[in-house]
Amino acid sequence: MDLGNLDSIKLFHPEIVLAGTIILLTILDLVVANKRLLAYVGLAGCLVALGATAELYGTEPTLLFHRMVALDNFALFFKVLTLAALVAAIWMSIGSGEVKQVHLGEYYIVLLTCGFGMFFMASGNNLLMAYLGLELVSLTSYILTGMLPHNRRSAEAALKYLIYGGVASGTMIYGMSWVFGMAGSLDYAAINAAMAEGGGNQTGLFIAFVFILAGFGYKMAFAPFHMWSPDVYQGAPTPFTGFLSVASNAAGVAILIRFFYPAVSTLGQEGSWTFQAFSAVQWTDLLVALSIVTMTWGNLSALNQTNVKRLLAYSGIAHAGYIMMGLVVLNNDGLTAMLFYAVVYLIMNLGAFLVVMVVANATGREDMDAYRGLAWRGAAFPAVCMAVFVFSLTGLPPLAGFIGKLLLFAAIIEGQFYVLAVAALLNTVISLYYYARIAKTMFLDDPGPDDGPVAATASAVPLLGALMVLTVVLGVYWGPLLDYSAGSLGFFMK
Amino acid sequence: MAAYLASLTNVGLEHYLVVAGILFALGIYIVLTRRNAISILLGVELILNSAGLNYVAFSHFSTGAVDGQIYTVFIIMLAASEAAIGLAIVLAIYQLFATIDVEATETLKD
Amino acid sequence: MDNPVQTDFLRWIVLFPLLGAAVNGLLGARIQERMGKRMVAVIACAPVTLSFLFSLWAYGRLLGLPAKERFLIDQFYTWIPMGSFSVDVAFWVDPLSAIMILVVSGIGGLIHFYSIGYMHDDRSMWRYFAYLNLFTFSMLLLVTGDNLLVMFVGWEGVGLCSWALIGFWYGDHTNTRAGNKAFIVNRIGDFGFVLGIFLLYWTLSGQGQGTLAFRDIAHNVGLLANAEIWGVAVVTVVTILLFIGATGKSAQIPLYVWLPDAMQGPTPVSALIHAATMVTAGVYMIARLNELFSAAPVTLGIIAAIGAATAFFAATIAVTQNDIKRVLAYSTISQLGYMFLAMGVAAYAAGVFHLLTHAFFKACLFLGSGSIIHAMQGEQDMRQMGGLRKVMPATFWTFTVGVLAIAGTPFLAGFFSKDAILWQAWATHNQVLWGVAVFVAGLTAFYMFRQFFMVFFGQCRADHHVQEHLHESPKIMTWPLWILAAGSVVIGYVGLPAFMGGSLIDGWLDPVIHAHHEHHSVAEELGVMSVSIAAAAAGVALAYFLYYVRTPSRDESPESKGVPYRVLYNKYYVDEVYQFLFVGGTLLLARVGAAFDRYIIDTIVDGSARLTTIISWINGLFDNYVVDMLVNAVANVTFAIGNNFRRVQTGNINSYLYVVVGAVVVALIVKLRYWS
Amino acid sequence: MTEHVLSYMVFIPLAGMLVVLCLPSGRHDLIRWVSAAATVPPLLLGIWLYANFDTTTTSMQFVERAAWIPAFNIEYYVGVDGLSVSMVLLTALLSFLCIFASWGIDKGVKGYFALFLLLDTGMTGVFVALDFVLFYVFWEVMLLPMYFLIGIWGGPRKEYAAIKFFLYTLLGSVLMLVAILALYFYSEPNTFDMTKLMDRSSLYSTEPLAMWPFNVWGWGFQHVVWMALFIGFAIKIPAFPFHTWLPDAHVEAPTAISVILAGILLKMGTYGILRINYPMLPEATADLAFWFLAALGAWNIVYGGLCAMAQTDMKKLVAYSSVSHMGYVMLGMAAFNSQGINGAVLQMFNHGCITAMLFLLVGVIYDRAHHREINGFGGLAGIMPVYAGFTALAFFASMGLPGLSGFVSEVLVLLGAWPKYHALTIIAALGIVITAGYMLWMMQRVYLGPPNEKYRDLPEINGREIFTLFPLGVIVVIVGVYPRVVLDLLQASLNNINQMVISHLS
Amino acid sequence: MDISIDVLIFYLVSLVVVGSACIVAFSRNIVHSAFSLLGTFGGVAGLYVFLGADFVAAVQVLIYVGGILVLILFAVMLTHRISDIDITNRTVGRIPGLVAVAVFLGILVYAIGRTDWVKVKEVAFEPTTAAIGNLFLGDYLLPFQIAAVVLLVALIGAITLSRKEIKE
Repeated sequence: MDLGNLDSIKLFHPEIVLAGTIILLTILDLVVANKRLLAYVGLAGCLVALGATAELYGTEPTLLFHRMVALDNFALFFKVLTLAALVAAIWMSIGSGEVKQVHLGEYYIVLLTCGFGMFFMASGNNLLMAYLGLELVSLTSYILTGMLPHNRRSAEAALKYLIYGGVASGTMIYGMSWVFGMAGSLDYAAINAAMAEGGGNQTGLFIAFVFILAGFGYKMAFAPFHMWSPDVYQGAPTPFTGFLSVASNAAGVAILIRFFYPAVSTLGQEGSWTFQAFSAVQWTDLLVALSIVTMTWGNLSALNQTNVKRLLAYSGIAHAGYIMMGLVVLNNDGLTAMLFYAVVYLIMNLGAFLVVMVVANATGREDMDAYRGLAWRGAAFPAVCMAVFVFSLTGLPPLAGFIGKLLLFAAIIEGQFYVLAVAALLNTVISLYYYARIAKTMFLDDPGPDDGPVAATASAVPLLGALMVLTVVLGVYWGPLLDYSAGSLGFFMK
Repeated sequence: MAAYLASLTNVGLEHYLVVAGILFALGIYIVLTRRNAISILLGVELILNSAGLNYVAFSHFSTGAVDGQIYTVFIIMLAASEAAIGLAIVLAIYQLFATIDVEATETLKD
Repeated sequence: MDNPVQTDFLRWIVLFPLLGAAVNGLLGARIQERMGKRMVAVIACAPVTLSFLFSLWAYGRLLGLPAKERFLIDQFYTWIPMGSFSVDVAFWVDPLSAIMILVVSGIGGLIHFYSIGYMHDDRSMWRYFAYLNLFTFSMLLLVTGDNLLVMFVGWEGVGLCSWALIGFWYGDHTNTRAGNKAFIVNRIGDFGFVLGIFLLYWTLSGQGQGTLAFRDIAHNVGLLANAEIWGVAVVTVVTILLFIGATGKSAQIPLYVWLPDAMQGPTPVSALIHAATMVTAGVYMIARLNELFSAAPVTLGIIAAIGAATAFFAATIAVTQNDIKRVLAYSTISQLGYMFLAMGVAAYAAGVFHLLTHAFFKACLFLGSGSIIHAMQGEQDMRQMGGLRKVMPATFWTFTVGVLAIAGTPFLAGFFSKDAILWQAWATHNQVLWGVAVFVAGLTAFYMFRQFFMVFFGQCRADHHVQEHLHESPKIMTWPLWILAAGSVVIGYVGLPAFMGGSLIDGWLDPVIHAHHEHHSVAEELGVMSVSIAAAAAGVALAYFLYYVRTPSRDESPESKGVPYRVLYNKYYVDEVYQFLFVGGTLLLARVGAAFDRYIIDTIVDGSARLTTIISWINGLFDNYVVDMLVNAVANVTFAIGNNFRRVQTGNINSYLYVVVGAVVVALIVKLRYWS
Repeated sequence: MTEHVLSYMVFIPLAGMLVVLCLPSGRHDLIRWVSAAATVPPLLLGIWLYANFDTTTTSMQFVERAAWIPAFNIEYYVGVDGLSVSMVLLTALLSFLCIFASWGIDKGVKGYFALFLLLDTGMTGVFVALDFVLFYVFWEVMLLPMYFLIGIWGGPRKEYAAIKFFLYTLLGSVLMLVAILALYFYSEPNTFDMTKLMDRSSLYSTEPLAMWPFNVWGWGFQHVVWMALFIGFAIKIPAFPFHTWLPDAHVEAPTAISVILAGILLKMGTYGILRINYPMLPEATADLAFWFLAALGAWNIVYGGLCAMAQTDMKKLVAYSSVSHMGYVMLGMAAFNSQGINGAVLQMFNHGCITAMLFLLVGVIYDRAHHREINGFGGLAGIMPVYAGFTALAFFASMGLPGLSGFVSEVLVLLGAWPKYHALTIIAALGIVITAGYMLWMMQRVYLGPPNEKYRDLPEINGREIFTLFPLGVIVVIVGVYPRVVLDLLQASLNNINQMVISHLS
Repeated sequence: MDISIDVLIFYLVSLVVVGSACIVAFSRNIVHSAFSLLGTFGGVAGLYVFLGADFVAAVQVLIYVGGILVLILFAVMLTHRISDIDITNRTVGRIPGLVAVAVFLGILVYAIGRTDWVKVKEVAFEPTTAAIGNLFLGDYLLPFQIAAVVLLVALIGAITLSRKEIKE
């Protein structure tokens, strides 16, 4: 069933709350002097929205606003994810030294708007909504990236991001236009139907899909559409980088899944999907290739990085490649693994960036040398947390990252993509090298003469602790999260 | 030959698509070769235009409904906002680097 | 052998010395400083005496049994139960091992007492006695063990103790080196020994009779009859492998080289281990397995040949040595050669007989030389001696008896036993070997009397302050000499030749060793005997002229002699050759192995590393990086590639876009070209 | 109590770690004693386990199982049989002793002991885990503490050694992970339960795969999985040519960690092969382990021995001797008869004790002289007689002298290997001579000869060190004289494992 | 064969579009590129008219020509001192760019030819403004609102980014 505009309002609370918060912030920005307040308002808004989302669970799936957006577990899952990322990002921003320089009002407004856009990337039920949401996220990201005043890196990063994003999204919308031409509509259900009766032709569809993939891929930052990310990560203020690295990635995953699964595939027996389009195209081969190239490229580039943010950017690319593995197997196990990994990745990567922020606050540096002997410079706790996060990113038990990889590997090995599996494993080993390098620098190296003590930012510590505990706990007892991810695969279209 | 001429004469969907394709290609060419940030933005505008043209053409020939035109409107709107932000960034860059040659503004690299 | 008498006192024969060793080894240092060396000596000597008494008891028990069933067994406990392979720690005493335990605990006991005097002023006497006891334990275990593996335990144990005792004065590296040499050479022998055990066990268990117990082996020798390995009869291979072990232990060619160096140890040790007991282990082992060896004529031939060769070889070397103990050492090797010759001609009883007599007179000689060295304050060079008969009469007389005995003077121990061997060699139609043996008999007489004359006659060539302190050794050292001397006289009469009433010992050993006597004429025996007597006499005469008539000068150097003399003096340079070939070879291998680990893999690594450095040099980025192992190579290659990727990240937005468009175009082309 | 004995053994050290973490980092002695206290209960429980272990049955004992992740029916499933119980005992003992061996650590004491206890948990867990995921988790849990223990408290080139160890082992374990997942998906119904997988071993096909190069080698699924697992384990053993991490790790690691590394971690390789490859992939084992594994073992013996002979650093020498001695284990496993396989596991146990003694002894001298140059000493026997006595015992045990534990296992291994591999056994038996060579040579250079003036007044081995060495010495002697104390534990289970394989042996 | 007038006009307009786009792409002077963009936008608007999309055409003219283009020209002027004669507009790597794009275009055209697009039987021309308005307030209400948010945030962003910082 799908609802009209008025009926939809009732089931639209999270978005409404978020939008309300944005407007509230816009007004408050003009009146209040103490800008810190804005942060707490934004925080409160996100939490309320989280509550609203939680309260939407259980309502039967529907399409809202004349089939514009879907309300199903899948959408809700990513809304929760986005809101969680928002909360963490705002919390980080409160303690961040970089963020202090910017106009906090605009900062928080744009940040929340970014999250707002991600909602529609996750829930959009047609390519138009997907495009709008994606553009909203992109525009806000450009702004946030370029926000640091008198900062060449920031401005340059913003420019590159803008151009790259502009081209990518332009290509995407062009490809979408072709789909429109072949399916006669942008609505996923309609597209699916058109595919079912073999509309369009292979070449045209392929071109269109490749173009669309360029748009999605640039959001999710997988090769070869990832090139922006290192520069942007390095240039952007750290809290936002953290947010971008996890939320934008997650949104990319969401939009990808929603388009490639409900839209152009059909669900068969025990959760195995088959592509409607591309009877002739080995679509999975393309995805396998993309995934391998992505993880390898990311890991190899990360090896020699000296700037930790940049290193994490490349590691993020690599992880995008890992997540892609879930896409190729064309079954729900793979998708579950992807969702699971998205959550885990959010936790551990945010944690890593939080530590980066702590160090940057204390030393004003982001390069590896700033971490020399961190553990012995009064920052033992952040150092330990960082170790946990990086080893979790490596995928060592008993940490959450391992479970994520385990599920992904399980999926592809069950699907007998042995080449992919071996490639991924070798990548894991390679990645260990640079992750371990961080740990080595923090613990094994002795502090240099001019490395002063590092005091952990007060507000960062509780979040850090929470994330670390989560990383460990999810590594040992991940059953509930697994069920949650599996349960979040409900797509609603008809 | 005659058939080819005929296909030339009775203007149909494909003609418009080809025009849009040419625009798209030129836009790509620009973003590939231009070093000037603003010119690159021009290229992006061309790409968006070609997409818009596609939508309108489809809405005319394929669906007969106005949905496609609405999409084009959205595209135009987004193009505008993108241009606004883009140019703002370009100005910021100019303030910081005194040039907008993207090759001259390469501090972010390995 | 079927129903041996179950007893439970045999274990004590073996365990008493172990207790002594344990006490002295763990607490000896304290005891020595608290209660003095006397206490240590008591703790050491008491157990050996006890086990000698128990040995007598066992001997008595045997006598009490009917001649055909003189077998005692003491099942201690099951050591390694492993499926079909089950080894007991059990002790087995039959006429053969009875002789051995008497010799070991008896002569061993004497030497313990002798040592009290000899080691009196050594600060770590407790350690010495601990080793000595441990040795006695191992040796007794060796001779009483009822299966090959337990025997092997003793076999290794005596090796260990000899290592410890040769290197007893570890402050000097020549001693420790000699010890290591002994141990490692023995290990080479053991290498053969264990393989022999394995092959024997598996062949038998292939026949469903998997066992290592001697009596069962003796039973089942028949099963080996038509088993083959690598196209050779298993029994031959087994016996050869075991014999390799014997050559190591009993210093036969090619593994004899350790024994002369072993003289670095205290003299009583040389007497006990390197003359009387340990070195005879190989002979004992063959006698113990005589059924097995008898089944392998080929091996017997080899053994006989090697025995004769060793006897000759060592005797020739002994002729030129000037070190009093080295002469005895080579003579020991030579005598052992005799015993193996006996084994080789299947005259096991004769061999054991010679083992017995040799134990007496050689121990006597060694202890004698020990007392001489004691008097000479450690001097061992015979060229420094001379005329000692006046100052130390007791030593002189006992030594004389020993010399006469070994030289084969009629009606002394050595005469009978050696003659038995010669006779058997002749009687089994090995005239060549017999000839060699006779010649060696002559040589033996020669070098023994050479020593005799050089040491006891002529003028004393030692320097004054040594001469002043020359003195007879204390009672505790001399009375063992007397006992041994007496033994050297009388012990021979247990093995009289057939025409003089037949040999007791043959009869005694009969249940274990079935001696086969085809009858020969008395004249023939007498003839053979007289030849050897003649040879001995010739040797004595030669020595008399060379070393008595023209007394040797204190500083005659081998360099002054002809080439053959020098070759002999330098022991045919065998040590040098071994050093070069085997020690050098092994070390070379070791270096090669280590080098492979470090350099070979490394060069691969360095190669790839250089490759990567070139790549990275092209990139202008990669700073080269300490390369050790393959891992690093992989790491480096990866790094280099990583840099190539990084190069793409120029920060140039156009190039980024190139990548995107390029990728899309490639995808499209691929699609159009291959997929549609 | 008794029904959770294994869990207690695994997790009490973990609890100890948490306690240690809560202690003030200044109170060094307190931390040390707490960690010591945390390793005592496992030891006592281990002894209780030994006393109540049923040596007649081949089935798992002291089993505990609880659902963990039902979705993949992953369980918390632990239990021991003869194979694992011996290793568990060894682990409990060595961990306890190593706490005292690391008493001298004074940099970052808190971190050290916390990591050590975590390591303890991981090691015990590996030996008791019967669920593949649990097994893998414990397997990797050992990795991190090891990395830091070597990397932070190690010698001059510690970082290099640590990362090398880490990379090697991770490479192995990821291969293992793939193999585990493959086994999981090929088992019907899917399970990670090791015991079930053993029963289903026949399911794994040996039909040659179409994929190159396996079609050339005629390898089936089972062979590929076998090889993946084997490489993972071979790195731990370490089998040539994966052994090169060992010398570095040992040389750099602090004494106690070397002990753990050589005493327990190496055993995990062979343990894994016996616990997983043999029973779960019997046909592949029959095809691949035959000759291949034996040759590898013989080569390890000789090669390791020769390398040891050429070393001038005591620890390196001992490390290579480990390479050599683990060769016996491989050779014994490949013999496929009760002598061989029991000898192999007995050798694992013995080598654990002996090599632990050797490293402790090297540590003693290193603490005093601060270097390990073999040629830098001399005549220590006169200076530190008691120490020299222990050394002699350890050396002779390591040489396989009869009456000491090494002898029994080595004889069993060689005896077992003979009927199948004459030539290889002969090569391996050369190890007897080589080992004697380098051990005696080292003994001569370090302990004998004229005393080195520089070390004239080195203090004699102290009470704490004797306390760490004495139990091991006693075990070495007891096992040598009466090996049944260990053998009786092993036989039933091992013969059972052996049976599974030999039925497929061509 | 007869060539109807509208066909001619179509080709003419397309020529304008493509030609001016080419100037945008190839001109050495950024001002020229910027101005010739006018031709492209206008031409496209013309094509919209041909396609009976009068409202869209109007929007195109208003927003593009009236808004974006002016914005761009401002930017050009702001970022280049008028004084200096040749205003930089470097292009690099023409040849690879051209090759890539040529291949690209070839594939596009090929695909356009090969694809069977959805087609309606008879093509109708009727004013669309009303329909579009209704849809904006009906089916497309949500996107419409989101567009508003986009514009708002774009506004804020543009201000934030471009405003001169005088931070105390």
